This record gives sequence, structure tokens and C-alpha cells, in this order.
Amino acid sequence: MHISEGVLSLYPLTIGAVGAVAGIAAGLKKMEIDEVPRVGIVSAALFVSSLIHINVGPASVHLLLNGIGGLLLGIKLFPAYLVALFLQVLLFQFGGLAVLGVNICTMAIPGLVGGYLGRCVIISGKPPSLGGAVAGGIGVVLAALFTALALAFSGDVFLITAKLVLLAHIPVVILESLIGAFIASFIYKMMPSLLGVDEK
Amino acid sequence: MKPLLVVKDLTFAYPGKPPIFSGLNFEIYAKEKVCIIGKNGAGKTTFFYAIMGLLGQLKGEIIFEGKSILTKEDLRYLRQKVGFLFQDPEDQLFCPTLLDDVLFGPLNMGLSRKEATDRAWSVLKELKIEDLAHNPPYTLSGGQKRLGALAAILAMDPQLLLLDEPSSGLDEEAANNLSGILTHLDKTIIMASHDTDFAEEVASSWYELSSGILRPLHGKTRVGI
Amino acid sequence: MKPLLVVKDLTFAYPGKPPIFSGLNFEIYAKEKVCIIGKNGAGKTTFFYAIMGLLGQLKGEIIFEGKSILTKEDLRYLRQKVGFLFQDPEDQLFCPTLLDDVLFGPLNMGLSRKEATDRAWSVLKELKIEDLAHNPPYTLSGGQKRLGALAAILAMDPQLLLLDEPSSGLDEEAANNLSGILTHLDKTIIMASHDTDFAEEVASSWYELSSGILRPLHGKTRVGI
Amino acid sequence: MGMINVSYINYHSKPKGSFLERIPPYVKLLLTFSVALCVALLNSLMAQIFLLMYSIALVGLSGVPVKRLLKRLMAVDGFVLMLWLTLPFSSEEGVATATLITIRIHAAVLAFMALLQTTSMPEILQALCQLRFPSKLVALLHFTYRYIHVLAEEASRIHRSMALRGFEPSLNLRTFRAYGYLIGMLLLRSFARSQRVYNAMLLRGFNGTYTFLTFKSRLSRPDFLKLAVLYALLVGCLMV
Ligand SMILES: Nc1ncnc2c1ncn2[C@@H]1O[C@H](COP(=O)(O)OP(=O)(O)OP(=O)(O)O)[C@@H](O)[C@H]1O
Ligand SMILES: Nc1ncnc2c1ncn2[C@@H]1O[C@H](COP(=O)(O)OP(=O)(O)OP(=O)(O)O)[C@@H](O)[C@H]1O
Ligand SMILES: [Mg+2]
Ligand SMILES: [Mg+2]
Repeated sequence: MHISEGVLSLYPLTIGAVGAVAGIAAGLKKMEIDEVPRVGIVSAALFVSSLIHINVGPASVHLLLNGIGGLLLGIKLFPAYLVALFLQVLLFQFGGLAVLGVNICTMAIPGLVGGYLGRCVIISGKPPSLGGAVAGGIGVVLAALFTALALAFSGDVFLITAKLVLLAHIPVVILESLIGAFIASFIYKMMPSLLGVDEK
Repeated sequence: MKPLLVVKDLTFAYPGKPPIFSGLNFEIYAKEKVCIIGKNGAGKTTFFYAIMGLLGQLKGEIIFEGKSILTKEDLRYLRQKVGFLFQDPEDQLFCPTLLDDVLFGPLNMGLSRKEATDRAWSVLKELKIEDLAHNPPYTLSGGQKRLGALAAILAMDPQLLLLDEPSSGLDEEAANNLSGILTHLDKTIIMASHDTDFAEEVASSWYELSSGILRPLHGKTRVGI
Repeated sequence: MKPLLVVKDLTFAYPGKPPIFSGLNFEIYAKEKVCIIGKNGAGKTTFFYAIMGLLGQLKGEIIFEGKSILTKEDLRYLRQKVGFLFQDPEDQLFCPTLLDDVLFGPLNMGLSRKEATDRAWSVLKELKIEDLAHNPPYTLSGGQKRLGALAAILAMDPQLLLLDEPSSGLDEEAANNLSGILTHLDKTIIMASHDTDFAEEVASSWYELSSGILRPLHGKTRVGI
Repeated sequence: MGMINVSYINYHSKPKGSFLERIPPYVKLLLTFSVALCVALLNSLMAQIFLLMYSIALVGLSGVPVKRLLKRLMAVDGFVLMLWLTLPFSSEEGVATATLITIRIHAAVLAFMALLQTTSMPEILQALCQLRFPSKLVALLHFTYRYIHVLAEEASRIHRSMALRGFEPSLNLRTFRAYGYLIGMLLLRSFARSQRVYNAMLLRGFNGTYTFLTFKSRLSRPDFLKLAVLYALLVGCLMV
């Protein structure tokens, strides 16, 4: 999910930029230099997975996976999204540079929150699939909400668009929680350390 | 008798690249076992993709069991009847356990859980890897992965097997084991291989893929290519 | 003369698994070229990891140029003097262009930009891949990637090369080219390979890794393993 | 079908020999950012029309093939269409806003195409270094880019193998489970790969500083003049 260049007004753009810079700084501080290949490759995997189109009835939806990203990367999700979204500008001219901050915030903050809650669920001993569903679902709900807010703050003309964004994401929320559940239980079975929890 | 598979006048190029096939022709009869050799990048893997309908638009005709593959329905049938073992077995094992992987195909074909499970176990036993059924595939060794991927394909009971470098990365014992299995398998086989010793065990005739066409090789001429 | 590398009483197990090495001993003299064979999962790759100090804590001693590797400083020296070619060259080429990749090692060793560049070009020329210098690694073919990774290692001017299945996935021409290069290379080599034809070209003596120890193979006895 | 088109994310083929291809990457990156800011922040219609023409001029200087350009614009125009379907019904200024945004989006996309498609990835990395971006960030960008192809190919091979085993996406649990496995497997394998890549770096003496940027570019005098004109024009749009 990304907003094109030239749509938003100064106010949301500034908030987005400030939030993104803060998040990226925190993420970079937490990321040791020897973790760079790992964060980079996981971020590439998220980038690639979000290019997979899934057919839901007549429509074709693509996943955000920001919640799963948060589960795997924590605060390092901010630099990961900076890089992934910058690459989208480079490769596809999706999004833009002035809105980069907003786009990072609308993906990374929800991912972080979803991932955090998902991890809490898993650590508390509930099934990992539930944690994955929480992470995936909350990631999308909040991302849609943030996008709609950014639009709404840019002027009353965007109110209908903002509502449409919210509506359009209802199927994505369901899809993403389901797939998030399967991803988390898969990873938990194979390599629990990736989720930040130890075996047994 | 009609050939099982005919490839007619196949022409294909990846976008922005020189053509890989230019009017390639090929046919194979039931129970034949042939080997295709060719340099890196000659197009062996691409040839298999073409047969399986994985390349999108291409010029030429694929005829399976005497019927030209035209509709989606035809393609689905072909994919059920032709098993394709990838160059890298890692790409073919994506489920949490090997058993899940072997079940994946039969369940998609619409078999009941019970039937699918029976079939999975019988294939696992045939390949002597039933002990590994509950292991996650990525903990398996190279040879075990290859056999696992083969099991996943055989479980769909295909008539024709396409094997892309089946022996690469295998130790001699695993390779001998595999060549033994393949030799005794009652299926039609097309394989691509750089490993001539291995291919010699399994294949009875040889083709060379170069400059876009497949040329049969007779007798010993293939040595040194 | 002292051996270049000695591995003494190596014992290691991955957590929660049976031991891979149990008191393994090995030594190699300068300019020797040896090949290690062994089944899938015997531990060949792990053996190379052990020598390069990539396994963390292990029991046993690694002695390089007569000196036991104990401190971080020793390990850094060993890693400069021993080049390790991975089973998958994709993992070893991580820079924006092939030239950057070949420069990476020398620059980290503290060479000046000028010296490093000279060295990089001379290695690229030796392997006849200087035309590819400015290509991003992911645009290279399998064989070119392998040579590129080899160039990146040779640029550090190691004395000992560890080669993990150097010929896997190469066609005969690329394999012959590589075996020619390795045969004429004035370095000590330990390689692991399932490809006996290839290994025969390069190696002069053979070891078998099984049940946790390395056993030298004499003369023709290795055939059939 | 949900196949990933790998060739779609190729980025190493850039048009050769154009003016924009010659100027130093960091200058281009700065210019791109300036244009983006102007597009985002100037609110007068005149200024935006000026920017659109400015972007078209940039495209002329870039040598980017028209076919590629049109393809990208088509992708973006889906979003523009959605705006036109909603904005005019939201308020009186709806049509005016939609017009303005349409111009802005086209100006931005054209400028991005002209400036970024003429810069190779190694050049962008170098530019970011020269602009003093944190080296960890530059390295992160590099690794993500480097392994996108490897992983996209892995993903499409796994996807193919699923298709060959009779998998057909539909609205059921089995479909979602299969996609979950596909993505989970991709993540797992990329994690293992990152370990191996890091090992490879260690073995080549990696000590915490990334030093892999080898490009040099020099500005000739006429090129410098052209560049000055480009900047002056951009400043000009602020006055419109
Ligand atoms: N998806 C793709 N897009 C563009 N070009 C491709 C693609 N896949 C393969 N190629 C190119 O097509 C040619 C044939 O590749 P293919 O993998 O079929 O060769 P091969 O005979 O299987 O080689 P090998 O022996 O190395 O497995 C190569 O030059 C390769 O670079
Ligand atoms: N990171 C790891 N964690 C746990 N077990 C591992 C790990 N890496 C390898 N193993 C196991 O250790 C054993 C030895 O693996 P290794 O890769 O060294 O074998 P190899 O001789 O190189 O095999 P091949 O011929 O297939 O390359 C295998 O059983 C493997 O499953
Ligand atoms: Mg191939
Ligand atoms: Mg190995």
C-alpha cells in the first residue's frame, strides 16, 4: 500500500517524515553492522512476497506482510521499509520521495505494533498460528487506517477516497490474518528462533 | 503405436534475448528412456518448462497422448500425467514435513485424505524413505531431498517423468540407488544431465540440444561432448 | 618440512545431533592437491567450516603454518591465507559488480586502492573473465559465477584453497576449463567433490570422510566408493 | 496466476549515452528530490503545469525509451482513474483537485523515470555514500537489491512446483495454507542464506566497513552549464 507523490498536503507529509526519520534512526541504532545482510535479505524476501498476487474471487490482492515483518525484524522494520519503498520508487516509480516518510510510517508502525502483539501471544503459550493471525491482521487494519487518516488530513475532498481505502482492505485483513497464521506456524515448526522464541 | 509426447516446431525466446529454440522437434514413445545433453544455458531446463506449459506464449505444438494441448483443461491433464523433477529439489519441497509434501499433489487432484495417505506411504516405501516422512524437508541431505521430491511427483502417478539433472550433488551411493530406481521404474523418462556415467545407466537413447534444436546422437558419438 | 595445515583430534556435533567428527586427524603439505570424498551429509562442508573457524566452539586443534589457531588475531591471519570456495557461488558474490567483489577482500586486508585494483585485474585476466568485471553478479551464468567467486578468493592471494564441490552444475567445457585452471594453479588445494572425473584431473591424493574421521585412500581403492 | 515476473525487476539496463546518464549520480539524486518536493508542495496550477513540462524536458534529455515510459504511466493511471471516480463527487473543488493531482502525479513519475532510470544501482549506492547517508543504510539497500532477484526466482520456482502438483488458487483454506508455506519457506531459506553470505564476508576480511564502491564520473564544462540551466529552471518554477 502506498500513496502517490503529489496527493498529500504539507501537514501529513511533515508528520510522516519526522516519524520515519525517528523510526529509522532507532532501527539503525539497534541494528549491528553484522546484522545488515540478514535484515537486507529478510527485507528482500518481504519485498518479493508482497509481489505475489493472490486471487480472491474475481479480484487479485497482494499481501502487505508488514505484521510478519514486524514479528521478524522488530524496530529494524523501519530501515527495512525505507529500503523496500525506495526500491519501489527506483524500479516501478510507485510512491515517491516526498511521500516516502508517510508511506514508511503507514507500513512500519502498524507492522511493529502487530508484530509486537503477535509475539506476546506466542510467548504467552498460545498457538503460534494465533500470533501470526494477530500480527497479520493488525498490521493491515492499522495500515489501512493510517493511509485513510493521511488522506483525510489532506483535505475534505479525500474523505470518500479514505473511506474507500478502508472498505477495500476488509478482504485483505481476512486474507492476511489467515496467511499470517500459516506463515507463523510454519516458521515456528521449522525454526522457532526466527520468531524470537525458543523451542518448547 | 503413437508417440506418447510430440513436440513440434517449438520456437521460443526469453524477452530481449536471442531465441533458445528455433523450430525444435522431438518425440518419445511410451516406456522409452532418453537423455538430453547440452552446454550450460543450451536450454534444457527451458525445454522442460515448455513441455509443462510454464513459459506462457510460445510458437509450436505440444501433443500428448495424440492430443494437442490447447485449453487450460488439457494443460491440467498434462500436468497430472507428466511429473517434472526440478534441477534444485529444494524448490520442490515447501511443506512442513516430507509427508505433507508427498500428500500435496494427490490432495490437489481431488483424492480423499485416506486414498492420498495410502498412496503417499506406498511411494515413500518404494523409494525406501518412509523413515523420513515426518522430517522437515530442509533438514534432509541432498540425496534425501532429491528422493523426497521424486516421491512427491510419483505420488501423482505420472506416466512421463522429466528429470532435470537428477544426479547433481548426489554421492555415488545415492546416485547408484537413484539410477537403480529409475531403471526399474515402469515409466517413460526424459532426463537432462551433465553426468554421463549416471545417464548411461538409465537412458537408452541420447539427444543433444544445441543452437535451438534437438539432434539424436547415435552410438558412441556422444562421448566427448 | 612441516605440513601447511594440521587438524588434530577434531570433534564436533551440531546442537541436538549426533557428532559429525569424532577425533578427526588430517594434514596437508604445501603444494599438495587432495580430494575429499564422502556421502551426502558426511560432513565435508562442515569440515571446511571448522578449518575456517565458522563453527564457534569445537574440540580439537587447527594448526596453520606450524602455529595453533587460538586468538582472534590468528584466525584473521588464517582467513587471509586460506580461501574457501562455497558450494553455492551465489552466496559469495554480494557486491554491486564483479569487480567490487574481487576488490572486497584485498581492500579489507588494507591494500591501497591502486594495489587492490591491480591485483583484481590480474586475477580476472588469469581466469579470463575480465570482460565481466563491470557486470552485476546476478547477471552471470552458473559457470561464470563460480569463476567470479574463485577470482574474489584468489585476489586475497591465499596459500591454501578449500573448494566445496567446485564442478557441480558446470557443463563439460566449463568444468574442463576450471580443472585446467586449478591444475596449473601454484597453490595448495583441498577439495570436496562427488565428480570423480573432475577431481581426478586436479587431485593427486584422496581421502574419504565417513563416520567422523578422514581416511586416506591409496591407489585405485577409491574407485567404487 | 500469482506468478512473480522476475524480469520486471531488472534494473541494470539503462539507456546509454544521454546527457542525464552522464551527470554525476548524486547531483541527479538531489535534483530528483528537489523535483519531488516541488511537486508535493507547490499548490498553484501554473507551477504544476510548469513542472510537468520540466519533467517532459527531462525525459527528452534522458533517452528513456518511449515504450517503457508509456508502460509505467499506464500502471500509474489506474490510481488516477480511481481519483477521478471519487473526487468529483466529494466536493465542489473535486474536479479542480483531481486535475491538479493528475498533473502532479504525471510530473513526478516522468521526472523519476528520467532521472532514476538513467542511474544504475551501483551509481545510486555511490551517490548515497557521497551524500553522507549512514553506511549501514547504504549497505542495507544494497543487500536488499542484490537478493531480490535470487529470492524472486526462488519464489517463482516454488510457485511453479506448486502449480505442477495440481495447485489452483481458490477461496479455501488449502490455498491459504499453500501460500503460507510458500512465504514461510522463502523467509526460512533467506535467513539461512543470509548466514552464508555473512560468513562469506567474514572470510574475505570484513571488519565492519563497507568499501565496495568503484565508480567515478567527471563533469565536462558544457554538461556543467546544462546542469546549471536545469537547476535555474527549477528555481524558476518557484516564481511562477
Ligand atoms: N527467466 C529467464 N529469463 C531470461 N532468460 C532466462 C531465464 N531463464 C533462463 N534464461 C536464459 O535462457 C538460457 C537457457 O537456460 P536454461 O536454464 O534452459 O539452460 P540449461 O540448458 O538448463 O542450463 P544448465 O545446464 O546450466 O542447467 C540461458 O542463457 C539463461 O540465461
Ligand atoms: N546448520 C546446521 N545445523 C544443524 N545441522 C546441520 C547444519 N548444517 C549441516 N547440518 C547437518 O550436518 C551433517 C553434515 O552436513 P554437511 O553439509 O557438512 O555434509 P556434506 O558432506 O557437505 O554433504 P553434501 O555432500 O550433501 O554437500 C548433515 O547431516 C546436515 O544435515
Ligand atoms: Mg538447467
Ligand atoms: Mg557439502
